Amino acid sequence: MKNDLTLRVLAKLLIPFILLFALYVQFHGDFGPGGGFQAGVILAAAVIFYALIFGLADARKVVPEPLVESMMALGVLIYAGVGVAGLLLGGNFLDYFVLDPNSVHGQHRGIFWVEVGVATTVSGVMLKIFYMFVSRGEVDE
Amino acid sequence: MSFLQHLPALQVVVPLMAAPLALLLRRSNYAFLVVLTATWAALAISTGLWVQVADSGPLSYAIGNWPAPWGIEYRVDPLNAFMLVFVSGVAAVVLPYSYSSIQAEVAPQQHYLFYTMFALCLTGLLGICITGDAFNIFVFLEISALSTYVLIAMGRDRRALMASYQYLIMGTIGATFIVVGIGLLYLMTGTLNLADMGKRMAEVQGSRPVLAALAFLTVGISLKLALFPLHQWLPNAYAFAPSAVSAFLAATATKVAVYVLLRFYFSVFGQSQVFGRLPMEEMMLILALAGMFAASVMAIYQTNLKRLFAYSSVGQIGYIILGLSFGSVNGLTSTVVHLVNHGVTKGAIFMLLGGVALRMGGTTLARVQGMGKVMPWTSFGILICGLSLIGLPGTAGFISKWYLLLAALERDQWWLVFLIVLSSLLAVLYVWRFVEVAYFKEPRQDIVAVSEAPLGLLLPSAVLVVATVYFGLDTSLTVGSAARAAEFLMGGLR
Amino acid sequence: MVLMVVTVWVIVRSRNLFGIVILSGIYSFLMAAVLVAMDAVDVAMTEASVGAGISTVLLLGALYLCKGEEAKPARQPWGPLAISVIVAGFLVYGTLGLPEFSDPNAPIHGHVVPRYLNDIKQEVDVPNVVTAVLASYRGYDTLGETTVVFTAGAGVIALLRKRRKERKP
Amino acid sequence: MNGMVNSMGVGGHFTYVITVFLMVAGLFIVIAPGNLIKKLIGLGIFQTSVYLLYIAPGKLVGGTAPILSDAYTVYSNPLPHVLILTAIVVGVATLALGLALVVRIREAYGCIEEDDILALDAAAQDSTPTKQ
Repeated sequence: MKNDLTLRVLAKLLIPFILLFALYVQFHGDFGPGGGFQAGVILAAAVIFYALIFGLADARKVVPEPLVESMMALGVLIYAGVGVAGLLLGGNFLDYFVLDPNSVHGQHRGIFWVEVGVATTVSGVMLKIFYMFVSRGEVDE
Repeated sequence: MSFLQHLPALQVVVPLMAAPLALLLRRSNYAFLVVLTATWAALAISTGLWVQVADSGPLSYAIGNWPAPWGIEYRVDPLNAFMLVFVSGVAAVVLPYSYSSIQAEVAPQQHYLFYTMFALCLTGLLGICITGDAFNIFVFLEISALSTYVLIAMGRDRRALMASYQYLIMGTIGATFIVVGIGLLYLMTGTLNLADMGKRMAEVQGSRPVLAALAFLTVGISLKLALFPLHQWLPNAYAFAPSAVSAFLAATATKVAVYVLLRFYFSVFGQSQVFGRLPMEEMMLILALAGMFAASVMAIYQTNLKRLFAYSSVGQIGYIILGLSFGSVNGLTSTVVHLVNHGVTKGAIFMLLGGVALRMGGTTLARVQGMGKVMPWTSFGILICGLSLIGLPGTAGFISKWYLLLAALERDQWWLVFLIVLSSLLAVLYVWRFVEVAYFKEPRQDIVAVSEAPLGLLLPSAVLVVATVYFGLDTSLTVGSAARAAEFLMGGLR
Repeated sequence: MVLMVVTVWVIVRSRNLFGIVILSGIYSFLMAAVLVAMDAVDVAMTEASVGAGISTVLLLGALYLCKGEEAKPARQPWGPLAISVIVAGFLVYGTLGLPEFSDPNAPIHGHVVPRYLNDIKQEVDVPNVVTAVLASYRGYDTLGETTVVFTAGAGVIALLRKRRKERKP
Repeated sequence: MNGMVNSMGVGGHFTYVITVFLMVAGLFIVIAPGNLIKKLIGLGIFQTSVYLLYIAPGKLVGGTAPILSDAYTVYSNPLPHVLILTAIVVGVATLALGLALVVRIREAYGCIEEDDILALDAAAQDSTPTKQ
């Protein structure tokens, strides 16, 4: 499968669109269905797709494991960080009203960053789990 | 002032943020320091909250500044303030212990993951205790549960894996039952806030979905707290987990589940509904007694000390539920006191057993022969805690049994008094199994050279052993808080 | 929904693990379809991607690692069957007292939720109410949820990372 | 989808009946002793069926998905959707962890049948002293 030219070209063409779709789901979540979690899943799926076609080693080069592991942690920290920012600006924990002089804009800003945090953790975890399962198989063979 | 105002949020957020930080740092020493700081900070915060509540009554904290039924509310009252201090206190003692104990039990490259999981488990348990929102309980329950499965699976024996799997299955069934219960309550009341639910309960009191919700929550939580006969996951989980994990779980996990049960019974359903509409009282009484006797008998027949004391835990949970089933202030006081006293005692035992496993290569009765000679301090500690399990005066266990007996006497149920005393005799038997082997047998030839457990293990364990004795002598802290909590629970509903 | 019942029935009876995995994927798709019919588009989207997507991939991966093909038939299913039936009894008992399907006067439509639907424009101004409630009103739950995902990720690392020394049986 | 039409016609509790059946079937798979992977799938079905219990009562006939626009006035209840989103995520997290455990169990025991593993454990306990 790794050497199938058609597949490789197709994948090269498709993956940017999948990534674009993930971004769309991420940022369009305010207006239609979707949000950080779904976007994170799609993002991870794009990389998994890449790994299936080009092999795990290539995927690891594009998205190295330490990066994936850090993403897992960073997402949670971003989310909790938004909460702490609310605290520092004089509000309650996870208080988005104080993030901007205009409280509605504050809400938008809060939701935006929170969703970024969710997407980061989710895509990191999904990818990591995929890597772990695959590399476990390599030992067995 | 503003800082103190945010303590409820910080209580959970500090350990929550420590977990990803520990993962990012990767170096086990840094991870340990981060989690240690967070754990001790959590203890300081919970103490602060406890003082605030004692001074000025229950606190409420609106997360995201959304008022209660719309947003998620944190609510601290005498009961959960006490629970928070207890849980974070045990964590603050067990974590330094784990630094030494996992050196031998967990592969070095896993250490930072161990600390990450420990922080998450603590986050989950604290989150369950402090939240005033039904669904939020479920979310944090899962955080603590998932991290617990991993912690158990880190044990060296391959049976740890199977124990963890079985706990995962049972735990998830329990959690799903709880979700069904919460869902039914939500459908009937339209709210997820516990206090709001309690208020709106009046309109739907005694309706079928509410009673079904009561049943589902009871079964789900009983799975989590290992009420006999839903305890099957517990002995293996405690026996094969790394010793720091056994100690932390034995001291806190089932106790927090009991707290959730109390919360739902008294703050949401209301006492009259729980004990009036269904034969709940009788059912809990029977299960509690069955647990006390069956599990104690099982404990007597174990050949491994860890399993012996794990079964003893199931039996002791019987006492806790027995107190609850009385539905009186004294009964509840004994429940809450025994939560803490038993938690401290069992935590100490499992920590000491960790030292035993390290030095003597196992905790089977055959292996620990003559332990009193080669590890005098450790043996003495276990002996004291054993006496507390029996309920000898001067130990913490006596205090809880005393209130339990008072509660039974209030109702003139002499046969119950008799049964409680009888079950204590069973405890004498299983503790005697340990004493006999440790003090009246010669050490095995191959392990004569064994020395006392390292200080890193011994000192933290000693803290809990001393606490076991201290809580048996000076009861103002434990019984005082527990009585206040019990009165609060009963008074809140009349 | 009837199709879902059929699918689950086959899963209960079947012993072929590969088949079961595929069927559970189909089950998730059916579930997603039902959820769309019930206006839960966000949930449906997640269920389709998670239930039919990720879960199936994970299950296939695990199946490959375990090389298990056939599940043995359960030996004595009567005890569990009895428990299941008792649970069913409780559920039927409970659900019979619930408000009728699509009853606008049910408590869940009258309490709490109206504020989300009515005031969201002034307070948050995000058209997708689910997103607003998820990320703002009940944002703390979502922080917990993210932490659950993180826990699972870190847990899988802890369980599956290769070790220098193999575990002794 | 045909079932959905029925559910509105047959009466208010059809969805609940289906939910109960799915739940109980899932629960049965989980608690009956058997293959470890199959049990996890059963656990998934058990959890998934709960989604219906939450979502179905939130639906209002004639209502629409809770995405505000000027064209509609009746929306289905968004709160259960939020809760179930969380529940789905928790479910998949549990599944991932469970499968990782199964993989490890398979490596340690060489099989993934509950009965066989318990038999192996019992045998080990009889022959050699428990090694901690």
